[in-house]
Amino acid sequence: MYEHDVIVVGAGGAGLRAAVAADEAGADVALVSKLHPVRSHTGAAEGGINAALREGDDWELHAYDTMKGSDYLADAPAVETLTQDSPEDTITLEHWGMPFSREEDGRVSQRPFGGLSFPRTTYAGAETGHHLLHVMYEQVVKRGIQVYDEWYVMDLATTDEDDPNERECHGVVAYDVQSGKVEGFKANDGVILATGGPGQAFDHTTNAVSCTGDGHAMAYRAGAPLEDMEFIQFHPTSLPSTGVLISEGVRGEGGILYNNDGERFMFEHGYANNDGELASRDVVARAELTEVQEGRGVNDEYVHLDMRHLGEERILDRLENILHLAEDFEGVDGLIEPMPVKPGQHYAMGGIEVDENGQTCINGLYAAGECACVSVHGGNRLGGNALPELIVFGKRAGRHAAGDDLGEPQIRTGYGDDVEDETETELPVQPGSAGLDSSGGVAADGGMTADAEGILERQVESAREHVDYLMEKDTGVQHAEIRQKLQNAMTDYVNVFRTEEGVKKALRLIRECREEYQDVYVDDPSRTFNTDLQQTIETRNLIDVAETIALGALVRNEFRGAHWRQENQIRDDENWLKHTLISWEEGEPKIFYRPVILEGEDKTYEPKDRSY
Amino acid sequence: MSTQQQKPEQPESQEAPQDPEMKGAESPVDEKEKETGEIDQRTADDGELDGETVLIKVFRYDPEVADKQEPRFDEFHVPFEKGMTVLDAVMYARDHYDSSLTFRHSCRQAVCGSDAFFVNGKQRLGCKTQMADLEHPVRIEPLPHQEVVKDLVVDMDHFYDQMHTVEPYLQQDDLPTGDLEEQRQSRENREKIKMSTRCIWCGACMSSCNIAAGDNEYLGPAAINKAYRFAMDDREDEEVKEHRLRIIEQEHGVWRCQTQFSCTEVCPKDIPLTEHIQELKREAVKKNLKFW
Amino acid sequence: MAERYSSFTPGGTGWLLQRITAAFLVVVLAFHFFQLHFVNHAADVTFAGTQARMENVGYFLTMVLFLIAGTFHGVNGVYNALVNQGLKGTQKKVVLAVLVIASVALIVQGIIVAMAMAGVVII
Amino acid sequence: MSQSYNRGLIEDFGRWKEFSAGMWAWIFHKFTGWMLIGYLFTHIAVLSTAVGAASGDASLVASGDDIYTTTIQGLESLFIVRVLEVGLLAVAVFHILNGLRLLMVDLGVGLDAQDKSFYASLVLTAIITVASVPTFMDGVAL
Ligand SMILES: Cc1cc2nc3c(=O)[nH]c(=O)nc-3n(C[C@H](O)[C@H](O)[C@H](O)COP(=O)(O)OP(=O)(O)OC[C@H]3O[C@@H](n4cnc5c(N)ncnc54)[C@H](O)[C@@H]3O)c2cc1C
Ligand code: HEM
Ligand code: SF4
Ligand code: F3S
Ligand code: FES
Repeated sequence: MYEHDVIVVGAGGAGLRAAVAADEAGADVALVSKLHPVRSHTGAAEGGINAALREGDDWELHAYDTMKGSDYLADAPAVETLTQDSPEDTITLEHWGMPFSREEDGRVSQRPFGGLSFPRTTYAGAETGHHLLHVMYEQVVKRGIQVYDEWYVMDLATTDEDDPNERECHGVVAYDVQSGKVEGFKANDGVILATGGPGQAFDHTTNAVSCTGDGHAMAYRAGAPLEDMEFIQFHPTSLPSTGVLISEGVRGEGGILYNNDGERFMFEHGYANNDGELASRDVVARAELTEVQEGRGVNDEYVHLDMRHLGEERILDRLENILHLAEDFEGVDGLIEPMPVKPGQHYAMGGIEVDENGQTCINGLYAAGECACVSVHGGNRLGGNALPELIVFGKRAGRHAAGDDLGEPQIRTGYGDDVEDETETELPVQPGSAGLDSSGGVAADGGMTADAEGILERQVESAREHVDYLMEKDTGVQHAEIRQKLQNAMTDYVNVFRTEEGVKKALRLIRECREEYQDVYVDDPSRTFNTDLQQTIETRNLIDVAETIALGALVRNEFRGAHWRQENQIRDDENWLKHTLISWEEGEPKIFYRPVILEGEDKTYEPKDRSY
Repeated sequence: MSTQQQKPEQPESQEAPQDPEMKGAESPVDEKEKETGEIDQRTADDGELDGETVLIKVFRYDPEVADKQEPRFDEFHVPFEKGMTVLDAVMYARDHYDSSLTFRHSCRQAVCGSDAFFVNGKQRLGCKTQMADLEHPVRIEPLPHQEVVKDLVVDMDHFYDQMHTVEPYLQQDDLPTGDLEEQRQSRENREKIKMSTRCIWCGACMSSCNIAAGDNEYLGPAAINKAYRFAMDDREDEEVKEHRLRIIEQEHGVWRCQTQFSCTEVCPKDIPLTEHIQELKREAVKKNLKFW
Repeated sequence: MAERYSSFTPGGTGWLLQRITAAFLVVVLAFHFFQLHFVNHAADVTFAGTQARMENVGYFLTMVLFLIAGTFHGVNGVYNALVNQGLKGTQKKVVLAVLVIASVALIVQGIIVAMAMAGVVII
Repeated sequence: MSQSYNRGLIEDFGRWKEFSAGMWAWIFHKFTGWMLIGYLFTHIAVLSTAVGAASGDASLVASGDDIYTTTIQGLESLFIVRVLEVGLLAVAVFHILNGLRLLMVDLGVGLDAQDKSFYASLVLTAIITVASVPTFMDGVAL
């Protein structure tokens, strides 16, 4: 057993920032991550960090833009915290040596971004995330913070009071990928989940293979609700084979989308008669999919993004990196042929419900980064708002866990008297339960309050048994099959197009995945670096997370931000100005709602049309 | 449409365009390959490969499994698709033929640095290498000169240790105190360190270097490049720079480099490693001459 | 953390001397080859001819320096090559000692020869 | 985990086909360097006969029959020695040319052309060597 004051699970931008903050606040902190820190997906972010740094800009404008961008589903206290703290925390990165791009006078550069009223996106070339991740890891090295890399966290060690609000988290159970041994990590002061996005729930995503929503699933099973999971951002131009992003800049420069019949469908099929290819992301993504579904896709899969007419000179001058991406990852030369593109899952706005201090409703359990939902993105994330979320809320979670006083949060968490219960939606299948009897959830002990160590030990035991079981079973289904089926179900039915029928189909398929999962086995008999085992466990997390996404998409019958429903294609403020929350209760999801907080520090953000 | 219909956004540059730096320099490595004809012409190859299967030979080793204790090569026939990378091929083999096939990978877009393999005798990133660019059958092995943990997974600890040895973090306590006041850095200076900051810790360079293979204590190109990144950063003071030069001019530092250039050739981020190492050698000599 | 690498030799001096001797050798070696294969054919070398050349002080000194530079350059090169291949500890010390003795012997012998050629008889 | 597999160095040289320019340059430079230092030792040994000549009979020197002259001319009359000399020239020329290339690299000049300059050294070495054969082989019989 290992013991530390604060255990941070995940070493992407959010996890590293939390660890440094906890260390600065005097705690003995350890990072436990399934990847070495510099391999985290934060490294893929390109664009930049929004921070109101300059004359003429201030946090209030940034807050206003963010509320508007969120389609009024973000909580004002969270948004204001983000926009107030981001400038200072961004400058801290600079002080740590982050190689930001520079202005003539030597100050950090900022650029304009979609949905922002001021050019406040601070960037470091086209690889802001890479630099952010590395500079933060450098700080971890500098401070000598303990890193357990290639340790896969399987479960939380949480007490099992009936009311999740009374539960307490005492640590995590992890297994060492290199050796296969399962160990407990006791956290005296808190556990911070910073496990990143759940992109792998979809077949086609810009997210890394490691983005499997482990933190979501662990917190969920421990009783912390997941919030607004149905809000998934899709990017219209990602490469079909890998999901690598092709910048919107191509369309900005005049790139044209064609279907298989060579039609410029954005106009010819009337998706956006005025703006064509430059319509907003969700519009373009839906248009592309409609083309494919109606049989006009190339190879029934994608459409073409053509920039050849821009001429070699202009392409080389402005879009050269696109040429390299298409060449390296798709084997296509953008100068002589059009590039294949299709919509790809890109970002999850929802996540583990937390307050401004990063705390969940479970004592001692925190979440930060993409896996958390303080609710700053609401229905739609603005470009450049995820990275500041990592540093602002990562830092706050770290400090709070280490015992710093950050004041009373205004956002409430967990099931309480301010929520509204879901009443009507009819579910096609019984969600949850199946396949989840072994391990997970809370350390069941019939309410007997064992000490922290006892709870952790029991959870370690159960995790060991779970691993042994998976390893010893030698026939059955392999996870890859189940994962593929799950991903296809999500991409087919819970993608940018959502219909009641479709989402229900997805739920049925997810149910099938659960049932199949009961027969899952790990073929690789070795304890050494068994990625088969790791992926098998991840697949189960994906099932849980996918189910919450689909459930959220089913109940929310409106069109808001990135979530579109055929049956009700308007933003329905009257009925839906509220967060969807799904919590795991005795093996079953429970759905409830909490109103959005639109009252800021000294003003209220009145919902307006989201037009630019 | 609905109230939701939005006006065209500015090209939302999340993955944004206007910045000149986005247009990564023409990769010298690619050029080299084209010149030496080491790589077949893709267009000719594509036609041949489309709809066919390609053969990959993958190194297998597992200390725990009886018939894998003695390393061997396994062959997999993988259906070829346009745009298929080496990583796609091994993933296909794993998901369809043998789930115990083990390798590190994550981002699939050349930023996480997990999947440097030894492909057809050269260190390359699996996700950044097109199958169509290679001679077939394709031989895939773990990085040489690092201990193999299992299959394509090598022990990276030594690499990380070397990286940590050069004190890889900005050392500047004298920070501007003003509200939201950043340290100033000239564009030229940022440009100077730009390439060096691109390292993704893939370890390809270290694995390709014969000297690093022979001398386990040699810092290796990646760590020296990391040192360069800070030594050349004007935000650090002169004394810190001297301290950094002292680290890299240890016996197992820059002097060990024999300018073999293989590091520079394999680096997937096109970092001019040899150039950086040589520059540090000269800096170190200059510094020493000052004291003579 | 750098302590691990601190060792007595900073390494830079050897490196620099290797380059400086190399630069010197380029000139002298070219001259040497030219002199003894093109101007005077090696086959026609006689002691008398050698003596005549060696009696010129400049030539004599150049040759001695040539020898010292060449020996240092060659032996230091060999030593570095071995260290690059991971030679360390006692072995390294032994090799260094052997190489130093060999080079000193070579230089001493070379000087004796040169003096003999120049007609300065010491023995 | 316990053991891991180390493929050692042997494998490296089994892969010589895949070496790149810089690596070949390194290997050749090493090889030629060692040859040269080896030759330097031999050379001094041979020249040591001068000590004998100087301390011997002066008339022998005058008539060209001293031990130094006879040794050298004896050696030079051997075909094989001439061949070895040509080899030595090749080795030296390559080492010099590549040495110059390395010095340039040290100064940071022409790093982009490092492979080209290596090939250039090879070609030049070949030309110089071939061109010098007549001179070197002058007056020797098989
Ligand atoms: C292509 C792309 C471009 C983007 N561009 C931008 C941009 O320009 N601006 C912006 O603001 N945002 C951008 N984003 C979004 C942003 O990058 C991400 O939301 C953010 O990086 C997520 O960071 P994180 O720290 O939460 O998670 P990650 O960086 O994904 O880190 C997750 C960590 O958790 C660990 N982990 C996961 N599961 C486990 C487990 N079970 N046990 C142990 N460890 C675990 C992993 O090892 C990893 O270290 C982009 C995203 C993508 C995909
Ligand atoms: C004539 C001009 C010469 C030049 C320009 C030259 C240049 C060089 C250079 C630059 C190196 C260093 C290589 C490195 O560290 O990367 C070197 C190494 C070496 N040189 Fe020379 N050299 C010359 C002559 C000689 C002579 C005359 C000898 C023999 C006496 C010699 C023997 C060696 C040896 C043994 C090495 C070490 C090779 C190795 O790395 O294993 N060189 N030379
Ligand atoms: S320098 Fe290049 S090859 Fe070396 S670790 Fe960094 S990215 Fe990889
Ligand atoms: S390969 Fe090695 S020898 Fe130097 S130039 Fe690169 S570090
Ligand atoms: S998978 Fe990340 S670098 Fe290749």
